[in-house]
Amino acid sequence: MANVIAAIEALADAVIANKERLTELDAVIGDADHGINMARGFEAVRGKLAAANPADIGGALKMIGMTLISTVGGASGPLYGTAFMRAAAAVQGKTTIDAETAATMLNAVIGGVKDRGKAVRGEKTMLDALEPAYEAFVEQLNQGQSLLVCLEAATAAAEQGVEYTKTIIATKGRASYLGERSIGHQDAGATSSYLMLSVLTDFARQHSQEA
Amino acid sequence: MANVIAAIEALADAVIANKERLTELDAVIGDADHGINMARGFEAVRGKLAAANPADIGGALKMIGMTLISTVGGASGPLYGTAFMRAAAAVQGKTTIDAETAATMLNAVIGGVKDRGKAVRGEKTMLDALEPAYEAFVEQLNQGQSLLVCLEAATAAAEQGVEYTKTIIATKGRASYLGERSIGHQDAGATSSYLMLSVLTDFARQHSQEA
Amino acid sequence: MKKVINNPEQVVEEMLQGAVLAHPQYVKRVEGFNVLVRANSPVQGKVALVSGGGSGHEPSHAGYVGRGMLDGAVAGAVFTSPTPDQVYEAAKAVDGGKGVLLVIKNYTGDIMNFEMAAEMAEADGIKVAKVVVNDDVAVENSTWTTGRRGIAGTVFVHKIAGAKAETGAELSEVQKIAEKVVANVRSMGMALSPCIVPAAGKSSFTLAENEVEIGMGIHGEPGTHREALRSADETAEHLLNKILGDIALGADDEVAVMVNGLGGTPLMELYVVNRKVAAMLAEKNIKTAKTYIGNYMTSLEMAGFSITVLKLDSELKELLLAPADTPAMVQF
Amino acid sequence: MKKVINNPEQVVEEMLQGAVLAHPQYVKRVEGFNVLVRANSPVQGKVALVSGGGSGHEPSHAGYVGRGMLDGAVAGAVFTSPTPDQVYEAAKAVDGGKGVLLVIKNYTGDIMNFEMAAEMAEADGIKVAKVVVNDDVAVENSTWTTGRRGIAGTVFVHKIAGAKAETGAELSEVQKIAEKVVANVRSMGMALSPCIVPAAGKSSFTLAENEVEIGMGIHGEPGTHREALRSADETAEHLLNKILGDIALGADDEVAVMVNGLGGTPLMELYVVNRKVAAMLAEKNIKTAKTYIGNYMTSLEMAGFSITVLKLDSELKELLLAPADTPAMVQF
Ligand SMILES: Nc1ncnc2c1ncn2[C@@H]1O[C@H](COP(=O)(O)OP(=O)(O)O)[C@@H](O)[C@H]1O
Ligand SMILES: Nc1ncnc2c1ncn2[C@@H]1O[C@H](COP(=O)(O)OP(=O)(O)O)[C@@H](O)[C@H]1O
Ligand SMILES: [Mg+2]
Ligand SMILES: [Mg+2]
Ligand SMILES: [Mg+2]
Ligand SMILES: [Mg+2]
Repeated sequence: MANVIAAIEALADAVIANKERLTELDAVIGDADHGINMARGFEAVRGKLAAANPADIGGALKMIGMTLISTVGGASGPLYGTAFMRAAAAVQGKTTIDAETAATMLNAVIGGVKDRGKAVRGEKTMLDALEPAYEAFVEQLNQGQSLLVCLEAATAAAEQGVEYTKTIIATKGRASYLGERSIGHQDAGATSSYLMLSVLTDFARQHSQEA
Repeated sequence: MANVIAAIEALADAVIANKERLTELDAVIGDADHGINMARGFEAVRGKLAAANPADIGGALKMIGMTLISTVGGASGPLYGTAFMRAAAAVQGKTTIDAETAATMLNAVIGGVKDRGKAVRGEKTMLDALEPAYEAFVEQLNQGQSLLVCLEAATAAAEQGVEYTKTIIATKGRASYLGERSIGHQDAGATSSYLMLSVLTDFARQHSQEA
Repeated sequence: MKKVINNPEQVVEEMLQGAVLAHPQYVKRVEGFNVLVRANSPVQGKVALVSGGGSGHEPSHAGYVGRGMLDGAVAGAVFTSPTPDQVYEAAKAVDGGKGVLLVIKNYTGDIMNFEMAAEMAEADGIKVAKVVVNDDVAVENSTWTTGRRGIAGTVFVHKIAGAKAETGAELSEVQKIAEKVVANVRSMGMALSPCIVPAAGKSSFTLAENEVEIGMGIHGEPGTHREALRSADETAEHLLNKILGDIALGADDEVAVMVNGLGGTPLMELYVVNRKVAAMLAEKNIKTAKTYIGNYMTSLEMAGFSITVLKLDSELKELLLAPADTPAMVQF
Repeated sequence: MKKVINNPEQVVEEMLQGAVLAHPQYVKRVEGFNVLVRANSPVQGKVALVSGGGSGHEPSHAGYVGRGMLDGAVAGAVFTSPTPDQVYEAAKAVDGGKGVLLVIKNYTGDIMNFEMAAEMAEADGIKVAKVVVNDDVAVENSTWTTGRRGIAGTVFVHKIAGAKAETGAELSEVQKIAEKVVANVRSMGMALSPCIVPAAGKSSFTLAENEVEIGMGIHGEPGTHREALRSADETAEHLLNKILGDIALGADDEVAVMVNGLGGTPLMELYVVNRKVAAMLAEKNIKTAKTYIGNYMTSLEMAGFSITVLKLDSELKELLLAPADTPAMVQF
């Protein structure tokens, strides 16, 4: 579980470090708070981490989900909160994650975001990072690749997904009010999704090197 | 009377042309409206001039005084309004002005400003232009000088009075709230007084050349 | 960033403390939460109204807590929907047994957070109903968007549904009248200048010296387009025409009007706008039962305004004109 | 200059038209003059109150015309005292036979113009009394100045003298209570940003990004000094200490408080200020009977605020809490 705590810390650090960048992306076609919201949430997560002492990964992710729900607000709070809650349910009782479990988790995350936000891919939301990531992950998984390779493929796909959001009109979330004026700008939520995936991938890489 | 009308027009033109400058002076140590106030007043004067058709100089000055009182507002409205009313009373029935009459008028103007504003010389107001002007005028008059020479001396003294206002603390009017911070800045009302005197002097000069 | 604050992180907390200290006759704090409720909450035997949203729209929403309007207001972070637990606490604190109406502005975040709160409250046995306000005609209501945004028209929902609740009506009736207001209220705004979210420390967009944003949202979200600043009359006409193009109003119809300042606009300018609005309505023989001019739904220090028109029938009119006693709206 | 106006020369006229169109239940225009009076003026058998001053301080002064406050308000050009004929017309229009109290803020121009108006009205046989408000402690009251300026404390004079007049009191009694308010009210303000007089088209001063003006007047007149922006608490403490240093207030004394926005300051910030003001008063065991937070006496779009403290006795308190029904202040 020390690794899990370390991974969460890396996640929190990265989100907080990107507070300004995420906010600036949201400023262009939203309301300039995505980074502030996410940073507030992950500050709270970091604050609870020491005392929480979760028994398994499910417990840790549930703590994150509940903390995000009660501290982030906005659209991203319920979305990421629900996402982590669903991920938690998918790994209940586990203390390590293999590639297969990770795929299940990512699938659960996407299910949570869709249930909560009623969006589909192509609407310029975090789903445009998450869904391609999942597909790339599963493709590698089906070829019998390691968790790290699967994650690397997922992250690369998420990054492309972020790029893709620049080319489309937003039809969900606050950017949708802009109509065509949203074209040319990348989605803040897709960016934070990609960011979290890439942090976890980096973490897995370091960890596999150590091992 | 055609000359009187022309003189009033020159006065109005000059005040209106100096709207910005007078306002800027008032901005530094007052509330940035002296030029706007005076211009509004003299626009109204100009508007009434055609229809007014005054029989004598007294009538013309009374029209100016009443118009300023009812259109300028602020401190300068009642002060200049009263000043012109008093000047009007001093020249009732006359259609030309000699040096002696002009001295009486200027004295009446000062009396009006003092009665209305309760200020004395040295408080950084229009009186710091008007009183030296009157003294210089009378000095020339006593030496038997022409109206033009008297006016020229008065205007020069008023200009020095304006300079002098830069060196003193305001103890009347809005600039008095500033205390020592008012030092170094010239008084807007003294400046408009000097301006009007200098316009009348210029007018007298042109007129005497023509004659 | 030039603001009279102590700490950007503490500004909502300190504002709430300052509000309770200013208005103890009207509001009290739900301990531990960013929730203000009526000083005498819960009011027994009355449907309770809870509204809320991001902070920065003051006097919305706590300014409307009091007799004849809201029972509780939930304050999120600046321009950020409050979290479900906060809304849930508000619902618990105000429920007097007849249920709670949640007044939600149509933003993805607000809807999700309030819906989660509703589920939590319902799990406790509290009857919950919701109304979603979407009065902003700047945003086209098509299948391609999340629908119109809720802006200043929300204040009319508070006023009218609040008055209805005061009559002892049932939750379904209060919800129904709230939905009637939503069906009959339209707004549109514009901004002359941006505002600065304290935690961000800089403005979220910039406008050139002569440029304005038409159809501006109340969170600094961009509007329909930018254009050169026009006269007050032309701007008012543009906004009002968009509104009138969206709601059928004929001769002898009666309306309520709100000319709402966004926070940094002098009241003088709102009156100049109202002059044109009133003239246009009079020209169409539309009667104005009541006009509200002032800062009702703001965006921090943003300069700009919105126009809201509410089409009245006798029921809406009576409830609009009914007494209210709250920090930001008193009528009698 | 970025303003929602049509023409700088017409802005006062159009504002007055917009106000009458917005509030016909409260005010009507004295034809041909920049004067708004109660819709039912003159009220017979009641002392009438007339206030006024330059425009740009909205809702002062027309916003306080209505039952329990003013009978008439005179609007000068922006930041410029109205002329005597305007004030005179107001006095004539509101006199109900018991005389007229002129509420004057202590500025050379206001005093001279209102005095000339008083002479004109008296010549018509109207009984006239005057009260001069000078609540601004930023300005030292010495023989070397024209005395303190009148700022937001003027609203308390309107409220309390207005309530007294409503009781049927005589002119001398209404004047006396107004003077009692003046003797017991103190204010001080500060500005974060300048404002732009429409006819001038540019701001009358500039402040550096981090600079504020302490003791700012309400016409953009400079204050006591400039300093770097401090925290809300420090700024509020500085202003309140100046106020408390000027009026004897002890434990168990009771006050009314106004935290007044200058026009461009978000309500959020005024509440943050009030938190500190309330804490300081509570620490001294001074009770606060009522707190007013909002834009009561503004300077166009200027950002900043003022604090006003009114020391109450039972008479002042009763009149302060008495009903009022005006566009900008409703109490019941
Ligand atoms: N319905 C939705 N489904 C999925 N993601 C969404 C939805 N609506 C918004 N988002 C995501 O949320 C992000 C905005 O989050 P945030 O700025 O924190 O909330 P808000 O829009 O309430 O200010 C968007 O960039 C987008 O990726
Ligand atoms: N008591 C006074 N006596 C004489 N002149 C005065 C007095 N008070 C003010 N003034 C003059 O009036 C000028 C200001 O006029 P103006 O700006 O139009 O009025 P306000 O001060 O009301 O804005 C000052 O510059 C000063 O010369
Ligand atoms: Mg956002
Ligand atoms: Mg001036
Ligand atoms: Mg937001
Ligand atoms: Mg002035």
